[in-house]
Amino acid sequence: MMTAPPVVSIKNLRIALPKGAERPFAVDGVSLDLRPGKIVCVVGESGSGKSMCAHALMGLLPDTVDVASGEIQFEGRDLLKLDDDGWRDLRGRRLAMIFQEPMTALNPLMRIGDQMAEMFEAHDLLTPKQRRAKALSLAREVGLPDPERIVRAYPHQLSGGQRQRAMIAMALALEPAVLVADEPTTALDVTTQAQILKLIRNLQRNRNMAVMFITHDFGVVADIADQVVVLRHGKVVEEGPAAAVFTSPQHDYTKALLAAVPSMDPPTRAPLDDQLKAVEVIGLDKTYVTSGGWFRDDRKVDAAREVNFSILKGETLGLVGESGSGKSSVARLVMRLIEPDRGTVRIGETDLTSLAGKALRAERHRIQMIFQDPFASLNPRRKIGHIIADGPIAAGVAPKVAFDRARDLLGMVGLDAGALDRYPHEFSGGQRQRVGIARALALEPEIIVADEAVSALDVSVQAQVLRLLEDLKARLGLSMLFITHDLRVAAQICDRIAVMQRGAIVELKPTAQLFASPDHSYTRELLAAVPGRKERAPAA
Amino acid sequence: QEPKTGGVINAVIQPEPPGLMLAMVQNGPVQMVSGNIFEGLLRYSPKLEPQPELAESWTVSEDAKTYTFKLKKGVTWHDGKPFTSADVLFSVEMLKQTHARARSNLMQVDKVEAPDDTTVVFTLKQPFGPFLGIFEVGSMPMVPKHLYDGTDWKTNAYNNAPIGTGPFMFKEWQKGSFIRLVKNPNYHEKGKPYLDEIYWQIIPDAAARSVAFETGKVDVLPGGSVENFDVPRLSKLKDTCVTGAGWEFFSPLAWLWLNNRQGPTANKKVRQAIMYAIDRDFAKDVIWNGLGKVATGPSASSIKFYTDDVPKYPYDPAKAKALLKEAGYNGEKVRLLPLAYGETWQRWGEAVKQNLQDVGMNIETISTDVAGGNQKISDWDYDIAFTYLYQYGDPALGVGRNYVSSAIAKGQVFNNVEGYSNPEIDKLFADGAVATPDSKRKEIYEKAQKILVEDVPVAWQLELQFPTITRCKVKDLITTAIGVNDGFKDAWLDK
Amino acid sequence: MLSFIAQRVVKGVIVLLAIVVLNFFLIRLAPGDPAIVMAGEAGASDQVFVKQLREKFGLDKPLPEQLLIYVKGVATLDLGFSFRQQAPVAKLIMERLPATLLLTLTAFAISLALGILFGTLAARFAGTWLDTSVTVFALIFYATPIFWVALMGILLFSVTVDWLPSFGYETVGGNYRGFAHVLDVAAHLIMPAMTLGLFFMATYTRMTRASMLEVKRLDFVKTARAKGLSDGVIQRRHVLRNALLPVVTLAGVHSGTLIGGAVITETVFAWPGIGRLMYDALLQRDYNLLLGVFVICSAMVLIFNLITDLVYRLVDPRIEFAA
Amino acid sequence: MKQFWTSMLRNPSGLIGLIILLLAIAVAVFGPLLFPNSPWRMVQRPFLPPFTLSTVPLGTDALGRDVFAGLIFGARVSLLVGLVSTLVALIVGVPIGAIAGYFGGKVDDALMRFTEFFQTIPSFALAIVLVAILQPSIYSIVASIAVVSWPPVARLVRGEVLSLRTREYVQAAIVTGQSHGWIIWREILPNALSPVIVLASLMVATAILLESSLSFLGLGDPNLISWGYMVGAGRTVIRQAWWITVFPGIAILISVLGLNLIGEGLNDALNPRLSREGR
Ligand SMILES: Nc1ncnc2c1ncn2[C@@H]1O[C@H](COP(=O)(O)OP(=O)(O)OP(=O)(O)O)[C@@H](O)[C@H]1O
Ligand SMILES: Nc1ncnc2c1ncn2[C@@H]1O[C@H](COP(=O)(O)OP(=O)(O)OP(=O)(O)O)[C@@H](O)[C@H]1O
Ligand SMILES: [Mg+2]
Ligand SMILES: [Mg+2]
Repeated sequence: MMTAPPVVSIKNLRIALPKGAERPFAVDGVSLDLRPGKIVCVVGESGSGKSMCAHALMGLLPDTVDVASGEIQFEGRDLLKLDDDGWRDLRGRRLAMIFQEPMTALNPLMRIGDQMAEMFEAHDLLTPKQRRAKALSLAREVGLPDPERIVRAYPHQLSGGQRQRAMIAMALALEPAVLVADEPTTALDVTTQAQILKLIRNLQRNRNMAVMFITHDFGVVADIADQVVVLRHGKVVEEGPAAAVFTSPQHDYTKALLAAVPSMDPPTRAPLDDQLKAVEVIGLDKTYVTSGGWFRDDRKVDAAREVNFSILKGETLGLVGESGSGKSSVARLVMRLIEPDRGTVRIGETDLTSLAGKALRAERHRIQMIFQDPFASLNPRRKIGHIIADGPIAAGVAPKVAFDRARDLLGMVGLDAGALDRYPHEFSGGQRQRVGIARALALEPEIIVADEAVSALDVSVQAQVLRLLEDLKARLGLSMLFITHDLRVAAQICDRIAVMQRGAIVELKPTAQLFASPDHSYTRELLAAVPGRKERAPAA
Repeated sequence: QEPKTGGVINAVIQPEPPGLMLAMVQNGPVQMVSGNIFEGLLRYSPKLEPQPELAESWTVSEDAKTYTFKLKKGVTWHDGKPFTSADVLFSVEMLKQTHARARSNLMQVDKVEAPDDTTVVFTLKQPFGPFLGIFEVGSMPMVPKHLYDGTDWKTNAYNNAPIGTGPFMFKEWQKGSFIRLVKNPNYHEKGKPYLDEIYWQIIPDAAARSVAFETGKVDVLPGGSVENFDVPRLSKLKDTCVTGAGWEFFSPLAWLWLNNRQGPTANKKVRQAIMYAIDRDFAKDVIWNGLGKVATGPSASSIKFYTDDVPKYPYDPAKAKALLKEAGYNGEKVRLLPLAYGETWQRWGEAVKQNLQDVGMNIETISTDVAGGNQKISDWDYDIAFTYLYQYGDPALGVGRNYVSSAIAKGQVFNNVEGYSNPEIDKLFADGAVATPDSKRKEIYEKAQKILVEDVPVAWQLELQFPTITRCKVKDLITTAIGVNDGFKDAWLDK
Repeated sequence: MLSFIAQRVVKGVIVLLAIVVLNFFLIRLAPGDPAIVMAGEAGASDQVFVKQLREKFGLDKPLPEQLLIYVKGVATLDLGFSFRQQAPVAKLIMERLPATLLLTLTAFAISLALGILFGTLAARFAGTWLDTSVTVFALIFYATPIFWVALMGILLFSVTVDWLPSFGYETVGGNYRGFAHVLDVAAHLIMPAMTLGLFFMATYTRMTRASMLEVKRLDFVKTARAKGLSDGVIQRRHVLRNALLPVVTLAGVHSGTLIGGAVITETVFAWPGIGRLMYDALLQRDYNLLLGVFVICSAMVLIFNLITDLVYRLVDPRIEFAA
Repeated sequence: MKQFWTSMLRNPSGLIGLIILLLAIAVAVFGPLLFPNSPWRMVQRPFLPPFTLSTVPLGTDALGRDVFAGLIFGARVSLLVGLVSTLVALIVGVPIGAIAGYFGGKVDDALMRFTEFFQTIPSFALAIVLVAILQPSIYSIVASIAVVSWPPVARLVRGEVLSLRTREYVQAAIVTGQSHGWIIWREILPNALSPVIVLASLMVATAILLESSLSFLGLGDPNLISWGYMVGAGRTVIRQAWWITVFPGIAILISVLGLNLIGEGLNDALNPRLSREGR
């Protein structure tokens, strides 16, 4: 196939950050071309400048940053020299964009159809009636169910996937030459993500659009990219056709990134059958009831239905399932952060569900938790030392002893002792997650519950933390309930995996067995939706 | 000058009257408005001489115990029914139950009879010197028997649209806004009244009231409707006339109740010290803008049998200090209760407090609203409290009640609140009320005044004057001893 | 929607009942006795007379019995009888209510309209001199006591230039009819409504400004810009509408303060509303009237709140009337 | 903390507000030392215009009292009422809000009904009645201002706590076995503080205004001079003696303005997210 001339050609783009930012340029000398009918994937860690490139191309850079140099050629002119009217004319009509968060990218007070029709209105096209008709046909084209109803609905009445479809419909309304998609699937479930990726791919092919697709997920890259551009600290470190980048990455950074992507092949694990049960969960039920007030029906969500499982000493049980399936709820039930409607949680011989108040507090140290968000899980106003030592002190350990132990723990998770007197904001995400692990270990628990403990981290950091967890678990003989929506991660760390759907565990098997021969259709669906499965990243 | 007929007057009324049925409520504003609607048997000249109103003439028997009134003929109520002696008898009965002052005034009356439609005879239990002084409209308004007899007075519909015999008839009351009265075309004095309408404007804020006058929105500011500080400025406006007349019957006298029962003020020396400590000329000149007079004793100078031949208490802080020392006062807390009647009174309270502090008294001001203050006074729960009272022309009506021991009773804000008790004074006032002739009364009352001023049961301050401010085109507004309260029947507009 | 209103009404009634009980005891705790106040005004008083009055008012009965009688009355929409004013409380209040409603609603409209206008301007030009001056302008009215602004207004507009009447609701004796009457009332309304409105304007200005800046950062505004919409449309349709939601909520909460603020405004401008009626009633210990005013004011607040909630729900589709 | 001060000081409105507040506090604390005489003392002839005599630079009032001395002593009362009533309102409102937000459910429901109840009664009217009932004194004024101003605090704190309660670090504190009191006190409140501080600065301003309004209606403490009292006392003579009301009026205006500017500054410094993007 002949390479067509580029529609957009970014040359030597350099975007300056305001004074005091972590580095002087958000984007530093980036050049890349977008060609009709091709998808260029821009990948890189968080903060590497991916979004800045995209926003520069749309003329939507925040006021606080400036383009220092470079040009963006589009249809024979330099976009960076456009005035406001020039931009307004191009945006939407020739250049369109899809954002990461389908929840917030739509105006909550406007009907979907009206927001679609605005696309035409902005460029003075068609009559209001025609616009509405067009909105309807667009809704149909992106595969929204029951389009007549959907165009009259408000954003909150749609699911995340539906909203993202609506966004895509909007972006495509005026048949733009270029589509910019900034992590359009990151907020979605694997299954939904797979559908949206397919939709974008199809539409782009039919219309011969040039697409700039931003993601940090190599699986996604593997699925859809024609061209790959790898960014690091605002600079392009590697660029080339997708196949080439995957099979023979040139730059060390790219190699490291690829290496950090967990494989879908579970490693072989020694069986643990002869161990005692560390945790036993029997018949847990939990229904959330949102009170509707006196004259209204209550809203009910079954977050856990007849959940049964047990974890052996030294075992890691994975809990997977799509968003909203009840994983976190089960974790909280096990932790007694919320009260079950029915059922028992037993730790060793102790029935945790029968305890309350002081007695419960006294037993809590036996089961500890690692949280998802490294930012939200540490109190911003307490020093690391306190964050780690508070638990033991509350349990009656002398402060001095507790702080000494905190220092040891920091060493154990790979942080130096100076961290004790610092505040959380002085640490990176990966480091904070280590602090969170140290806090959980401080109470010398028997079991650790990790709820999406690595989901918020970049792949490279994620790999380190996973290694750390494995290592600690082995050294301290812990059991672990590991919750994730990422099957690749689950494959690497879990002895057994439980699959949840709508509050119920539909399948529970040793990891290798689950991947090799899934029984339940939902499990199969999940496995199929994991991005980058076909191409299979060459990794460890 | 010949009166001219026609025209509308806008006057200020403050505060808004709670009702207009004079027989049921009698505070200042009610009297002011209803004095146009209702009438009494008599009026009083500025010299406090009785003059005919509903009664054409009257005679007093030899033994001074029988008073016979001849009623005016052809007087009708606003609804056209004739006014007769039956109405008078009914009014007396009703007022005894609804009108506290009338009730005590009528205590002396043995029986009232009506030999015919136009004659009423009052028979007293014993002679009562000031008896002819209780018949003005505020003290004894005439009530229409045919509308009130046999009804529940307090819920009678006519309370809200009163019917009287007066020169003006009630027309409209927009609560919070204005009260409108219109000319009574069938008024019993031919040719009167001259005015077509009166609007009583309700303006709650003192500053707003003076602005209303200044901008020509109202023509009459009855006494007390603007703060004293504003009087000099308003009087200087062009086309503005000011008069202090029309208060002779009331002769308001201001003093400080001193609690004679307990605390430092129970000591006569302390009470005298208080008299010396207070700069009353300052109060008159600065706080009352030079209006009024420094009081010399329990009686205002316009009241019958007044004398200034009494001990004097000039402003003398040194003497006050000495007296306090003698009395053994050493800094006990003394509670001062000012009167919550507006800025002037508040300033006055502050000045008195400062005066007393200057001689070494430890004063704490207790602030309350009118209701709270009245409660404290009536519970005798105060040390020093401001008040001012009307004197009603005769020591037997307005003076004695404040000092005789028979008038000590908890639960009231007037009469002998201070708890002063002196058998000699009790006897003097008892004798004075029934003595005849006037020369004898004079002797008795002068003696009483001397004793009282020596004892200082209360600290007399000022004879107050409440100037009435009008546009000069308003003529003959004030012709009697109760001034604006006697209705606008003589008033006319010089256009 | 109907069931939503019904639910709110029931809740409101309970709150009102609680208010009645609380205020009943609160007011009775106050020193001062209406019988003595009235007796005092009669120019003399003796105990027999005061006792008569107390009996007449029902003040001689034990407190719980008085409360019971009152609550029973309120339940049948009978707010009792004001002995001082010789009229049913409900009637007295109804005479004054329209004036207060006119005043507060106008003030409310003024404050909201100006506040949103200025807030929008300030947000649009945030960081510039215009933003600063608008904010300071609004703040000055907020920082100046209401009575002070009122006095200055009277001095300036009534005394110095004589453009506007300084007191009252209409020209007494003016006998205006039809449109002339409306104009007359409007002329009287301007100053009180402005005084009250300007005070509350500052809050809305700041709220609108902050909210606009907050909304501007949201993703959907970026979406709107990516569509190529003009700035004006984005501001109006996307930013302002969303930014107004918290302002609406605030406005509902504010209604209580607004009605309270009317006490002073009504006093200074002789506006015949219930704020003043309340103050007079308090001074005279006219218990029934005072309680009645409290109940009505609280009911007004509840109604204001309900209306803002309804408006909120109409504007914001995310909140539904029924599940 | 240091960061907070630098951002506060770099913020023009916060800086101006801070300067005003410090000045006012300095006047309130040290002013009376320079004026040993009581501000109630009648020192000169009444209605002396300002700038005529150097001993009474701002003139005298209706009784010949020094307006300047009144202003100085008034600062003490006005600020005291503002600060103390805000403090009391915080002491009442913060625990109620924190408990309601933290425990949720029935506790929350009951406490919020209670709060709503206080918000339903028109606040100024309630304040008037309370002062009248308790008899005007500095205590009753502080108490009634506090009574009408705590509900917004409770609501704000509840809202903050409600959202903080679900933060992961709070859950972490729960699972490490810490007590409720400790969690509220150590983990939640410090993080809920910044909006409360902003609100508090505005409440001080509102309280000063409320006090002045009460004084205006004659419901001030009769033994203490305050700015509101001065304005109220001078308003009837505003036509012939403007200075009696104008100076205390300006004092109120400036302090309330200053406190509002501080609020604005605090808001910017404590919630930098909002102010950063001034577009
Ligand atoms: N509005 C802004 N003002 C100042 N700096 C910003 C702004 N937005 C982003 N930055 C900085 O610019 C750099 C690049 O950010 P950008 O959003 O392009 O990263 P990204 O690669 O999209 O990251 P992510 O995967 O987290 O979305 C980062 O260092 C970031 O801190
Ligand atoms: N406190 C709550 N009140 C009411 N409903 C809730 C509450 N918490 C969770 N839910 C609902 O319960 C269901 C299960 O939620 P849960 O957080 O356990 O899912 P999850 O599997 O952890 O999802 P995710 O992958 O998005 O974290 C969801 O539908 C959610 O909306
Ligand atoms: Mg990004
Ligand atoms: Mg979850």
